[in-house]
Amino acid sequence: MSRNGQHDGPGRARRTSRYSAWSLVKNGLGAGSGWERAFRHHTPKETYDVIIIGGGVHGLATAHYLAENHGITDIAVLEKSYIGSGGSGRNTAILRSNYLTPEGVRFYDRSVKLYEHLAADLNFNVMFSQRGHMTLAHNDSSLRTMHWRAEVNKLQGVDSSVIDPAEIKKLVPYMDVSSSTRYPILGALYHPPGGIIRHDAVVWGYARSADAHGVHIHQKTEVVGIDVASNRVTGVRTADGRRISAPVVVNCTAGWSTLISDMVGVDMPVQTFPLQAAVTEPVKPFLDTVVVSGTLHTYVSQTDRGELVFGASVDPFASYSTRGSLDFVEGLAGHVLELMPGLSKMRLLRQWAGLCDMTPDYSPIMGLTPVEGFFVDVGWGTYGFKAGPVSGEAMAACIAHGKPPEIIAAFGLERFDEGRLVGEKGAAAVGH
Amino acid sequence: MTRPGARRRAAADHRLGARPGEVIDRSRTIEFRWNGVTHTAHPGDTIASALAAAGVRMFARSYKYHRPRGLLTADIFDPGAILQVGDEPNVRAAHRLVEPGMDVRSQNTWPSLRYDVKAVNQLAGRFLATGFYYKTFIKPERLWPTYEKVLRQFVHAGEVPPDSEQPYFDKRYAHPDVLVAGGGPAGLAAALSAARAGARVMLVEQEHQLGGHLRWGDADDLRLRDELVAAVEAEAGIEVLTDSVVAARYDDNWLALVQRGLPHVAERLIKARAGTLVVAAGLIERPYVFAGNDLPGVMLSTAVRRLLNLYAVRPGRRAVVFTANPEGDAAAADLRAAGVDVVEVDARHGRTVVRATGRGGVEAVELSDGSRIEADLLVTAIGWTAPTSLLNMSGANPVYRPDAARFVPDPGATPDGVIAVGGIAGDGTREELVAHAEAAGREAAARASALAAVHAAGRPDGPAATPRPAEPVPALGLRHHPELFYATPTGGFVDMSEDVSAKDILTAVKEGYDSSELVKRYTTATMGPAQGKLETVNTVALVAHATGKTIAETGATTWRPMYTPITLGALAGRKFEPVRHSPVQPWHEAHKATPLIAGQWIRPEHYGDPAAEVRNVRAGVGIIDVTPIGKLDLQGPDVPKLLNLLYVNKWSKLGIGRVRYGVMCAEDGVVLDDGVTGRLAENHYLMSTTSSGAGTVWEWAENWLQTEHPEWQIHITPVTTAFASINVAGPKSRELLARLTDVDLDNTAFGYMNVRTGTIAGVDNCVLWRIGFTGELSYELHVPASYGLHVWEALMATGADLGIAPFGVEAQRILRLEKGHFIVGQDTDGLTKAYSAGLDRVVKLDKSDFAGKPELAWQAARGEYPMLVGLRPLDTSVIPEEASQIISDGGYIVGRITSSRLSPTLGHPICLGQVDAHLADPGTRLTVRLRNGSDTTVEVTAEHAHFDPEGERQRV
Amino acid sequence: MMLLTCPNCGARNVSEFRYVGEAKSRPDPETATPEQWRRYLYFHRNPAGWISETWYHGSGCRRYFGIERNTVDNAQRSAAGTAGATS
Amino acid sequence: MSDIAAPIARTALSFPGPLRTVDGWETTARHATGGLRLTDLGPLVKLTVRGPADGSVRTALGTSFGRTARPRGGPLAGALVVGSGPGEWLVLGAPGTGGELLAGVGAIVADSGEFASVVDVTHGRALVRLTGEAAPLLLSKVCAIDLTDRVVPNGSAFRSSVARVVTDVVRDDRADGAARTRSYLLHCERSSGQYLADSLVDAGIEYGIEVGAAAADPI
Repeated sequence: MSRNGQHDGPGRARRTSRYSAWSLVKNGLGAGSGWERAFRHHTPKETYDVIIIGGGVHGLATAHYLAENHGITDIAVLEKSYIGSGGSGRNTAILRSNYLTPEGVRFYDRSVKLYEHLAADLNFNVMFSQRGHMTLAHNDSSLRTMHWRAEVNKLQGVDSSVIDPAEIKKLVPYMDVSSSTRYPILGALYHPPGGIIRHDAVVWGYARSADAHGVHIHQKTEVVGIDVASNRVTGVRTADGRRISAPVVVNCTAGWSTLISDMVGVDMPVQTFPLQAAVTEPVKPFLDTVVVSGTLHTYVSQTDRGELVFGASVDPFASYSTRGSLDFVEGLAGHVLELMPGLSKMRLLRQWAGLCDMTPDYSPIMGLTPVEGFFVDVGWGTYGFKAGPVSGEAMAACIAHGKPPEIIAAFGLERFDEGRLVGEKGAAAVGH
Repeated sequence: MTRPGARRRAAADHRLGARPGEVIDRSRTIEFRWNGVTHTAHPGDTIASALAAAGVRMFARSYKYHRPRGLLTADIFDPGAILQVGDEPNVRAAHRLVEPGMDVRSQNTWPSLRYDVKAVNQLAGRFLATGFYYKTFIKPERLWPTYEKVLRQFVHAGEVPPDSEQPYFDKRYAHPDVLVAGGGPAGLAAALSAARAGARVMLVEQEHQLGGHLRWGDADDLRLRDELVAAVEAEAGIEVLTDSVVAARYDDNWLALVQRGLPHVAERLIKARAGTLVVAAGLIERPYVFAGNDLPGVMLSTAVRRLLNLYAVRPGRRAVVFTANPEGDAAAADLRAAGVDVVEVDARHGRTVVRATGRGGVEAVELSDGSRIEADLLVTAIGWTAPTSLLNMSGANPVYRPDAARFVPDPGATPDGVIAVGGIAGDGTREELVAHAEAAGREAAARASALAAVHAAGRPDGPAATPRPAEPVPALGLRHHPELFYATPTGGFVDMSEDVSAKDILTAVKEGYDSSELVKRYTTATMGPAQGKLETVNTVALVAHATGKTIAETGATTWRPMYTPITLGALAGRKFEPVRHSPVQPWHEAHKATPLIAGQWIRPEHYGDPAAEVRNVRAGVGIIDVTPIGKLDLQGPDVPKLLNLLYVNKWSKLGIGRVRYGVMCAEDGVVLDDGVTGRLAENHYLMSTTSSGAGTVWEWAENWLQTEHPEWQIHITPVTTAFASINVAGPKSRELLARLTDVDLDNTAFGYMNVRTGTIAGVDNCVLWRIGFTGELSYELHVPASYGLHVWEALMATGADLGIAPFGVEAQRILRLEKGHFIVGQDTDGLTKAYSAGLDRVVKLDKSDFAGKPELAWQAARGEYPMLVGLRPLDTSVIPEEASQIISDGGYIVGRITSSRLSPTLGHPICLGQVDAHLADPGTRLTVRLRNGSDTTVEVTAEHAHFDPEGERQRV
Repeated sequence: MMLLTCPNCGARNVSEFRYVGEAKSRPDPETATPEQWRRYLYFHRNPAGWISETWYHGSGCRRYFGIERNTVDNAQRSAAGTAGATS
Repeated sequence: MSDIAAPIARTALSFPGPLRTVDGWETTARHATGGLRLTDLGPLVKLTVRGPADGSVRTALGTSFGRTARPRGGPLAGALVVGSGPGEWLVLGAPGTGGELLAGVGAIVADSGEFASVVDVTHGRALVRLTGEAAPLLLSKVCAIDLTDRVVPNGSAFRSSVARVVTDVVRDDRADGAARTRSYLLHCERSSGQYLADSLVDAGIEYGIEVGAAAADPI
């Protein structure tokens, strides 16, 4: 892989103005906006060193870390809509690392660590609010799973413990922790470093940084074909009739990962399911913690704008439709009121759906494929956003060195043929 | 805080004399409180109309800058009139009717609406511009949590008190042939013609009266309204719902309606499956963007006409009416008729308003020609937005028509089940709109009828149906309208709810956020309570301006559910959470059993002392209610084939009267379920499953039968609750049972792992299996369920002298752990294959086929799999908690404790655990990391069973 | 909520059904290689378009049946592919 | 064997108030007089029959999936036969007729020459009758099926979700002289019966629902 930050023309790296309170004041006093474009438009070149398909947090982070860590900057990120239009802009922005398996915990912990310093690293406030994350247990077996996760987490150095209903009540005064409910709360896995973040800001922050390194971000550019010669990728074709060549093509899509992989003939153990979310009108802050209930298929947090953001598990059947369902919001409202009965007069403002590529073992597929030069960073189920930074970092290393780094070694595509599945499925059904 | 009722407000001085279309009942006066002051209203008044009648102009402070805000639209979408009513936040005060005693307060103002401290944000406004938070508070990192806390204080909303009341919400289904969303002239006409064509019609109107804009129109409008409403009310086939909203449309015309204003319940969610949806949502008037456009006193023409003609409220004394259409002209005429001085500024003649000025409200208006007019009211009538939400939800995105200056539905993209009528579809005279709606109503009825025929044909014995193709509804024309979106691209607010200015939009585009979607996300424009109904088109116009594209090229963002926000209570409705009880449950409750919730089942966990219950089973006799155990009645000559396929072990030679234990694996070799199956007669078997696996195993078996082996002659009937199941366990169980049954219980006549049928306590047709999950001599009785309580009570009474005691699920867990029996899902997990569960002797790889066989064959060949082992802590004072991890010297995880208890029988702790293959040999010592962080040592035992490993006690 | 047309009961709310998955044929367990078997276990066509799949009418006739569905807009046709779409 | 009390059978449902015992069954003694009544029919004999959907078993039972029949003569005289599924029937008979009915159906199965079977689920299912003009309104709160005559006419049956419990619903209107009253049988797995009945009562409060049998209510 050649280092290539030295291009002439539009691909060239540039200095961006820094964001700070002082620059804000300076721009506020000036006439009109003095801000530079955070990301620019370019005419696609005929050839790049690396083509990344998918302008979400995974694709943009991969571009950023290729440039930042490996000096590879001759990169095109191809996005069929606008940046962050897929899963990155549709998820509920919950971050955590309290997974079940050691490989999962290690991986997501690295992601949380990267997120903790992301605002400073990108000079873009991504508003990571480490307000704590709790996963409720409503029966013995889920309480046992919470203990299991807590013990694995502790051994990996991740702050995680099981707390009792009195402690839950202290953290979430609106919660009904009485024993008379249909699904009494027996305890919760509490994970203080978990929290929420401004998901769009993460996308924009990576895009701005990648752009500053000279990466070309092409929005409204859909890939319709990938060329392969002698089992090696040579480039892509786009909906507007272009052929762009590159020795490396990375599939960083969610929802469409099967379709992209089909273009090179690589089969995927993936099924695409819609995942729905919803948001209420704002009310004054009363919920300082992310609350998840696997049994009730519900998670809820309150944004800094005062809205409650809700999510659930994926829809019950595979589909590429993102129209959403009434079933989902009915169930959600019922379950939220089961947990916090005082909220019945709050109003649901909007619901939406994204697409999730589910794998058989609830773990991603990352690394090389049987086709040379074709890399995948897919199969992200309902946990892709959490893994954005670490995935970008690991995929960049994988591309730069031609082999997967240790931190993603367990997530290779070959594990399915070899029957070496990752054990995350043992955890609760809702992966948030 | 003022004491409630301490101050009173003088009678309304802005109320006009009687108006022909007014909706208030002047014969009665009711009282309510506004920010602690008592006000009056007439029944029919909204909160906003009553306050406006009292001269209130300022209702709220804005989100970011805390600017004063007043009425803009005077309907449910009004961003300026969102208030707290009692414990209910964010009430739409221009929609909600006043009720006696209401406590209405402004939101997010301190110390008061008039003197709001955070209004200083206005001074800092130029620094709080769009995206400011992305650019600040970055360093030092440690201060961000503090900044965040401050930011959260600025949340612009009402509050939910922790002790909010929890009213009762209702839900129902409905199946109208035609559902009409919108009760204006087009909706009324469409409903009428559909009903007259034989359709069952549901007509839904968001406001409190039918009639739409006719209500505030001229005498002809009112006459037409009266005619249409009278006809609708006389039509039996139409169900009218007012103060109700079609909040969303989902696949196959599944519609979410919220019905409000009901007598017995707070709100009702109606889930309607409509044959045809007729969208008659009308048009929403679009605000104009100019400097000062958010001052109290700046209103839309429709707002002014609502206030004047529905509520008899004069909205000002001296008005400037900026008009580009006949509706604006009509507003000017209405104002004049109400005694208001009016200056008209006619956009059709090139004049525009560029600025409104004033402190706390409009005082003067500046025009494009530089002139300045003093006024306390500025009315704008510059164009319309088609609220196409329900069409967007149907997959039809609207298209922009510059000649009409609005987005209109794309009939080509609209599914057959959806038809748009009225203003949303196009323009025309009253008569043209009504005629179009009538044609649409007839076609809606015809399409619904054709769909019903298709559905009927799909039902058992349904009549054949010939599909009828949908016939097109003739299109409405579009009236020319000048394109007016903003005075200058830099002045005024685009989104009043979110405090997003036109300048913010331009800045966002300049910074690279140059599509409608990115602008929306970066500035939050259109993300507020009205979800873009007032804001989207103006935002798109500014993005188009800034990017040099047309509005059509720029395109609008997608409108998603909900049309208007609906309460969580309505969505939740009444709870349907099925629970299941055994017939013995009344006895358990009477005897103070601690309930255990196990999926849908409520079971006794224990009756006070589980350890004592264990000891009683080992020493005497105990009974446990195991009714939830799954039971399947299997009949037919091919049952052994099915058993051979489902279970990993062999079933061909099971004799009549015999019972066998079996384990099922999924196709990936992972343990799925276990249980025993007994052969009752030649072609009759009874299978048991785990209680949580009952449904899964039934469907799994049916799947094999229906999809892989339809030729097999087998009938499966679930009979889990046809029987009450009672396990009688302990050395004295035979003695007890002998007193109650005619079955010969002698060990030679009825040995271990046999099944018999007979009478128990006078109840015929009972099934008895002699099996032993507890490790003791035991009989599992399956009693016809209606007699379950009778047999249980008979056992308790008859066994009193034997020291009989009931035992619960916890004692059973301990008893089985002492015997080393694993529990599927606890001692196994989502990756545990049969050999890992120690089932080497059960799995028969020499069978030609069974579910999961290939994976198990490869597992056996490869070896090196985790193993379930018995574990005994060396320090008998330590009971390792379940889920404790087993670690290697280097701190790596090499296993975990899956089950752990103090054995009341043995007096020391016992465990089961999964460990890596090389650590599974008996005698291996392992380190367990306890929850408190300390370590303890356990030793792998020779067998899973800690007690009576030879199993002698159950065979006596 | 989408309607799903059960060949026995007619059009019903999709919530009455359990989604089983893409129609697949089971390899012969006697001769399948590990790779073939695991492709059967784990891999899916997952197309954006028409797919043959299996559903179970758990709240109705309790029958498994095949149907063709377009995963983009959830339109359906009977497994024979001849009848008209119902969505 | 020692002496014990005569067996008492109990249905899946219990309601507060006095009990009475009839034919060995203990049920509520509540008497309903109102226009909307929920009656526990737990003691009825309930048999499920399986066989080919269109063979001689079907002919002998006299109805098929989605419809009901009331044989006037033969071994099933007086029973209600419900086509509860494709190749699946539910036979309901008066309390205490279990032996004869089982024998009658058994003979049909045995004589059919087809692979068919019968299972007595009298004790394994809950059965209630909901009678009154408001019955369809009540059911519209708990069941998503359109209950109008054109979809569910008298004498038809379907299985669907009722208050999230899988339930056989049979439209079986009561005739009282010339007057007909809407009536539905609801049949579900026994352990969910109490929950289902409670859900129906809750949904029926606004229509004045009463629990119990009116004097005129036969099975």
